Amino acid sequence: MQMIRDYNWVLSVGTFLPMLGVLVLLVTPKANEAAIKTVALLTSIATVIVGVFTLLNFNFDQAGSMQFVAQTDWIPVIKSTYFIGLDGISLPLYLLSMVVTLLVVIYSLDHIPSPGNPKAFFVLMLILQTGMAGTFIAQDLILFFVFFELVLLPMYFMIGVWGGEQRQYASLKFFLYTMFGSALMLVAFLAIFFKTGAESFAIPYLVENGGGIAKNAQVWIFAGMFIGFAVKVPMFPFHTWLPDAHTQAPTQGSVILAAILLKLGTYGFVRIAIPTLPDAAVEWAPWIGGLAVIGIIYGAFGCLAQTDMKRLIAFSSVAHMGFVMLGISTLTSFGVNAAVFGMVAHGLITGMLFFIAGSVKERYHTLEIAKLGGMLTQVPRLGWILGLCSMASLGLPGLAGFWGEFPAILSAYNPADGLNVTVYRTYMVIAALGTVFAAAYLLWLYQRTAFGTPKNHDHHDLHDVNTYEWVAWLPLLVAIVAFGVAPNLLFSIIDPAVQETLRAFGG
Amino acid sequence: MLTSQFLLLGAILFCIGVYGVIARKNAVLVLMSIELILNSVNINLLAFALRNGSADGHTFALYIIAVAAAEVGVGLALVLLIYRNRRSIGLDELSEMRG
Amino acid sequence: MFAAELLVAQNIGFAVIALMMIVAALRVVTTSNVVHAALWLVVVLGGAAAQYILLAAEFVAVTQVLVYIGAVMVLFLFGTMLTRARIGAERDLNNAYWRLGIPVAGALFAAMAIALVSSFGDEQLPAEPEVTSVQQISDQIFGPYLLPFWALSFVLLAAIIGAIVLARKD
Amino acid sequence: MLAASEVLSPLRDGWFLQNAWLAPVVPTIGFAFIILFGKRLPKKGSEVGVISMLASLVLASGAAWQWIQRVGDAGEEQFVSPVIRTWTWWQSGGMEFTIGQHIDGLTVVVLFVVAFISTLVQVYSLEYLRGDRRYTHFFAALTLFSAGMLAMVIAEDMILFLLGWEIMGLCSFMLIGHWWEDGANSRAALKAFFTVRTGDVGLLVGISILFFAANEWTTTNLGVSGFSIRGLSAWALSGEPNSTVILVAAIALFIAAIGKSGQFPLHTWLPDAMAGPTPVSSLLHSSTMVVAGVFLVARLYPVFFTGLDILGPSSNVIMIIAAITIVTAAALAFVQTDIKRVLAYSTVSQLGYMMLGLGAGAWLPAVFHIFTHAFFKACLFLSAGSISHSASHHSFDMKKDMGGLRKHMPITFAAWTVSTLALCGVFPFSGFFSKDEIIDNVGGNGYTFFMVVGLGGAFLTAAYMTRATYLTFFGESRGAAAGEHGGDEHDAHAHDAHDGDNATATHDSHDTHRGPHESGVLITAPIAILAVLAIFSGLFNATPFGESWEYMKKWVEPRAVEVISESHSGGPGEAFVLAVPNAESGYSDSPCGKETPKDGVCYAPQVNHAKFKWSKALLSLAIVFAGIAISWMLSAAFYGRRDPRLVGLTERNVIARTGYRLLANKYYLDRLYERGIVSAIVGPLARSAYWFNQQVLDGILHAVARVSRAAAQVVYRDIDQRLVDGAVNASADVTKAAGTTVQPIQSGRVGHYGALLFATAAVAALVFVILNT
Repeated sequence: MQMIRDYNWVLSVGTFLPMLGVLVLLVTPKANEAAIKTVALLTSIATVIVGVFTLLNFNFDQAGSMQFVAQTDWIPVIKSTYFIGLDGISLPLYLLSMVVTLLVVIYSLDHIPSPGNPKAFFVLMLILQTGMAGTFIAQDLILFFVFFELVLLPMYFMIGVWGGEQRQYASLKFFLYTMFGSALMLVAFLAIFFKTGAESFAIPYLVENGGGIAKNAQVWIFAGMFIGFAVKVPMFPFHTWLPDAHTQAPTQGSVILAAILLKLGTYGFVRIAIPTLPDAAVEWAPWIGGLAVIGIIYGAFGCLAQTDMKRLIAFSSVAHMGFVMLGISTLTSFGVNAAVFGMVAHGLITGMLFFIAGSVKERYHTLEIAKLGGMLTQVPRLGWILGLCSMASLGLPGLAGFWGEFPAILSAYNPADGLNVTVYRTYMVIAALGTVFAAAYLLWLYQRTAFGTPKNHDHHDLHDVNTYEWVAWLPLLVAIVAFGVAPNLLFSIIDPAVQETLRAFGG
Repeated sequence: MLTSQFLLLGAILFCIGVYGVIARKNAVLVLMSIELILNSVNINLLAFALRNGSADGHTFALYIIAVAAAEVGVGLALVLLIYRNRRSIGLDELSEMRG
Repeated sequence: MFAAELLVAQNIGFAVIALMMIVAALRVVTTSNVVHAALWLVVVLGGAAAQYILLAAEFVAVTQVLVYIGAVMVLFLFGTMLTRARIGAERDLNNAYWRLGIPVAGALFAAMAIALVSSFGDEQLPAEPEVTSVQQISDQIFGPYLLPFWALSFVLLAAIIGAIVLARKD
Repeated sequence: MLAASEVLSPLRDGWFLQNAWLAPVVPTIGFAFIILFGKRLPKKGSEVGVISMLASLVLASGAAWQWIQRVGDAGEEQFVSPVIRTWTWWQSGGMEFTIGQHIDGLTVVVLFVVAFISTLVQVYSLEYLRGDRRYTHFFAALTLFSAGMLAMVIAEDMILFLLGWEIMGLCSFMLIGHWWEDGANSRAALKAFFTVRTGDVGLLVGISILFFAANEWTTTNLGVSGFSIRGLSAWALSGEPNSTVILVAAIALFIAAIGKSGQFPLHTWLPDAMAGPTPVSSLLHSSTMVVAGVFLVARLYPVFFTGLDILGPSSNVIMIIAAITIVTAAALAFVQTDIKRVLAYSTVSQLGYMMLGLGAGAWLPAVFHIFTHAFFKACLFLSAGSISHSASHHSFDMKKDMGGLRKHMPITFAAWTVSTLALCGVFPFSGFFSKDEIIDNVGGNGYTFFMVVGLGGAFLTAAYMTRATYLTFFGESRGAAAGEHGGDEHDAHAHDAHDGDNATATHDSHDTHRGPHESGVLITAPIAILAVLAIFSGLFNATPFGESWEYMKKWVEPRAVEVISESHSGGPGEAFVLAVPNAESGYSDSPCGKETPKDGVCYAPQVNHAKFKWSKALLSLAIVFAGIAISWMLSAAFYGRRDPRLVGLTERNVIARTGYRLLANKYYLDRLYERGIVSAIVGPLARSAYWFNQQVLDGILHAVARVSRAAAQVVYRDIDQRLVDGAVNASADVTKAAGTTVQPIQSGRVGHYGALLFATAAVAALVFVILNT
């Protein structure tokens, strides 16, 4: 795959700009909240501007090849280089991370969760931004790992400090789960490094030479990566950290978690695990598919059992990421396209749902579905937005969710060569049933929260969606509709890159 | 003398230390186990230093001793603080995490 | 000839000390009395120092004795005194799930043992090890490893301050 | 014999045909407009809805007109190529997939019907829902629904089809649950959406199968993707497809059709859907949306034709399901006291007729029945709404609140009678021409048994409609119809009362003071128009009057001829010529029946039309009249004179009692679903819970929802929280992991996680030691 190296400073700038903001924040006095908020806002806006610049200079005819590539020595001792680049798969996620951070910052301007301390909050958020953006552009395993882990700590503190009642439990669980995964992932990285002759950690190099590794070795290495990424995704049965983390995290944390962090895992599969270890991927694919399908049904059941709105949304993530993983497990460009689209769509939709959950909590002081109700009469706009997002989330055609869901099901009908067709067709039918359950639990949620008569008569001070929320939400809502109506906006970028990635499987 | 004999000794000490970290409840004892681990590492370093005939190993051994000292200092200070707050240094009582 | 005997002596010495260390270490992690554990730890550390001498690292050995047995152990004992009113045996020093440690440690040891044996086998250490002089070490420290040295100094500084801050009564 | 040049001669297609795709777009914009600014507009957004519907009605009519011209150009034998325009929509794996319009006879008919009825219903709603608390949202949803239906109708590819299909489901959900304060309504809405969605699994699966089966063939031969309806039709008739694959695909799609068109056994949601406002019932649940399933079969007819071996010697699944539906639904209509439910069941059974026609190879009569049925059934529903609006104080209960209304509301009565006669299939009303044609052709294609079923259905239809008519308009006035107050207390549809009450209190009150009276012009005008069409729309394909009257056959039915090459007039990138393997110029007339076309491709299978005979027609007319007469006498005796021999028969006579019980419980179908599924999953618990559940409203949704929720509880509580989570914790707790999962969670011990990390490290180390040695 040939690389385009012009404008190769732009990615570094875009990634590390938030760090500059962090430095500025560190010197701003803690008392001066206005200044802090301004700095954070300006930083994220600047980041997004750089992102837009990247988008404008992105060569869409060459979406399949790495662009803005920069490569310099970093840690010569272990032959790890600072090697970054962007292609059609990374671009949407890279931009999504920037935009979501901006929107979250805007939302936080008047929603600082207790116990306050906006300075630390924004600092963590910006660090998080750097980590996320970096993960999506890293083309060197060590670099990838560094960014991947960099994301961990801020989120840990965000949950642990600004979280709900059981925050310590949730944050520690999240942290240790992910550490556990990362440990194996790192081992796997080292293994593949040595197995390919200890030449380089550069992903393109490993893609070239990874196929040469003996099959059983590949399978073991893939196992390491699989656990590392699967925990992050999260795939059944590594998902139990997710509901706790989501439920306990502050709204902003949940949004970033759902919109970006979960994508790190799936992105890892698409970018690293599958292209570098094709044989192992073929071995593992049926199992991944199976777990994905279990996740779909299982997540749906989890949702149906919930009494807490936020926890329900968290479980729905398990189901949706199941669709993404099902698409990936087919190892066909159809499926992986669907998966990448699904990542973006899920990021928009579920992020939006968590925003709504946060605002509901702020207004009703509870997320118990039983205690909610009649939102449409009390806060009609919020209610309608919730309706739109539920519809998008259950995969209504014409909204973004559909394009991640339907092609994934479609692709499961005939997976790549070497995969058992019967198994995958079974998966397809089960996944299709999963859409019914999705409809069930989302409409059920909607019916009980939005319809009916208000159950709470104590607060009459309920205000509908306010300006900050509008500003923070409109982009997401617009994107949900836009990508739903004109999916090619994304597919045309993703598709070439995906085909490039899957060359080992003949597209 | 064999290289491996020292390395194995290191390994044994290391594993005993690990066992201690896992099994012990009392914070001070956990710290001691960590000391065991550190020492096992030192033995390895010095064995390699002798094997390769270089002084790097010694240097690192010294560094490790110093770090260990610092670690024990801070660790015990923490233990004291916790004890003061909770009248107990059982690590499980420290756990906030009731599933 | 003489070297051979020396080697024999060394081997015997190693075996004895190693055995002693292992027993002591086991006691450290099994004894039901914190103070005893500390004292057993002294044995282990001393043994380690002896091993260092066998490994021709006098300076490190001396430092080990000074720092560990001199300072660290005292710290430990103080810690014990300050946190535990009564000295003596007590139960539930172990977690409910202490058994889990055994398989884990065992597996870990198995892995390392296999790796070590397979990679080093019966490779001999140099029979006539020349003792590393303090000067060599200092050249190392203040030469290539100066940066870590600084870092370390900061760590110590931070540790001291931290310890003071944490341990203050108010 | 036409020469290739003539085949290639471009057919006329004016602006309307080219831009028929605007028909769904305009209402979509209207919908957005209503949602955004509706509340601020003088008429609360209703005007936007009506205007946008009028616009698409104009577009549809124009398209219809120009299509007729196009057919006129094509002469007798030439295949009238559909007007197709496509734009790239999405791409994957290097393949590009298009969105676009596919305008042919079928499209034009349904397009016109949908636009027409939507417009009338919106006008009707102006009055019917005046002052409703969600007036604006109602019109928004109604407009969006029309947009979805129109989009589905003009769809060029299955994805757009699916899009329209799902949007309709959504709007149906919103509209059934329009008065969602009442829990029953939102439950009915959920039930409807959920049942249909269950069927949609079939649609998803079917589309997937067809795509992968056909894509290669279509791309090489026609240059279109495997989603394209045109491509699929040609592929299905090309002799290419593997019979099993296409069979499975056809059945999967048919399941979707069953769900949407309320065919047995998924029909249970449709009667409950009557919880929605009457205009909704008349638009979605009688004339348009529920037809979508039938439309799906008609649209992809070649697929079903080949897949299910239609016209083959044996009966196929479509016919069987349809036959069961006709009879069971018609029988159910007898025991209803709610006028809208009577109509709902009659809709189900009429949809059964359409399916029967399609299944038996009577494509044109079925489509024609869609056409006529839309008019008279919409008319019937609107009349029922008019009654409840102005006479029966918002009640739909025929026994309690109606009777003797013919004096009070002449227009409604006239319209109702006309449409009833049309529905019963009395000559010369429209129903006769379509329904009788279906029965006739079913027989003509050799399926005698199903013809008999059809006739039986006709008898039942006549009977239950007569009963409903008698109860409503004849006999003495009862309840609210007699001017009594407070029809609400015993009102099956309290929400209709809602709307009236907090709607126009004044209007409402003078209602009850003046007793029953005729409705306002905004209500009666649409009814009248529809009634007129109910009489005359049959003339569009009046087989009895000879060939010259068979307009539909000429305009709508795709000609089963082999197309060697066609030039496509039309928009961007439309002009294509098919490259068929051994296409030599010249025109061969191989019947596009079962065997592979020799030279070209076929877009439509060869179906044959039964010759009309007055003898057969008279037979069925006699049956219908018998039904009317018997039912009339029984009704008069039973409801009018309270004849002692009949009253209480169901208590005295065992057969009558059991039969009545069976019907009153809808054949215990819902309970069967629940019990079956429940016992499958949570067994005795749910069985005991639902043992005495005899109210008919409980449906499959509740079953599945409750069951899977119960299952979910178990899964979540025991497996997720204890087993999986527990496994993590118990791995840190070997002694207890063996123990029961009833243990409280032990998580959070630092040691656990330390152990985890070290253990992982150990395992990993071992693995790589093993790898490296």
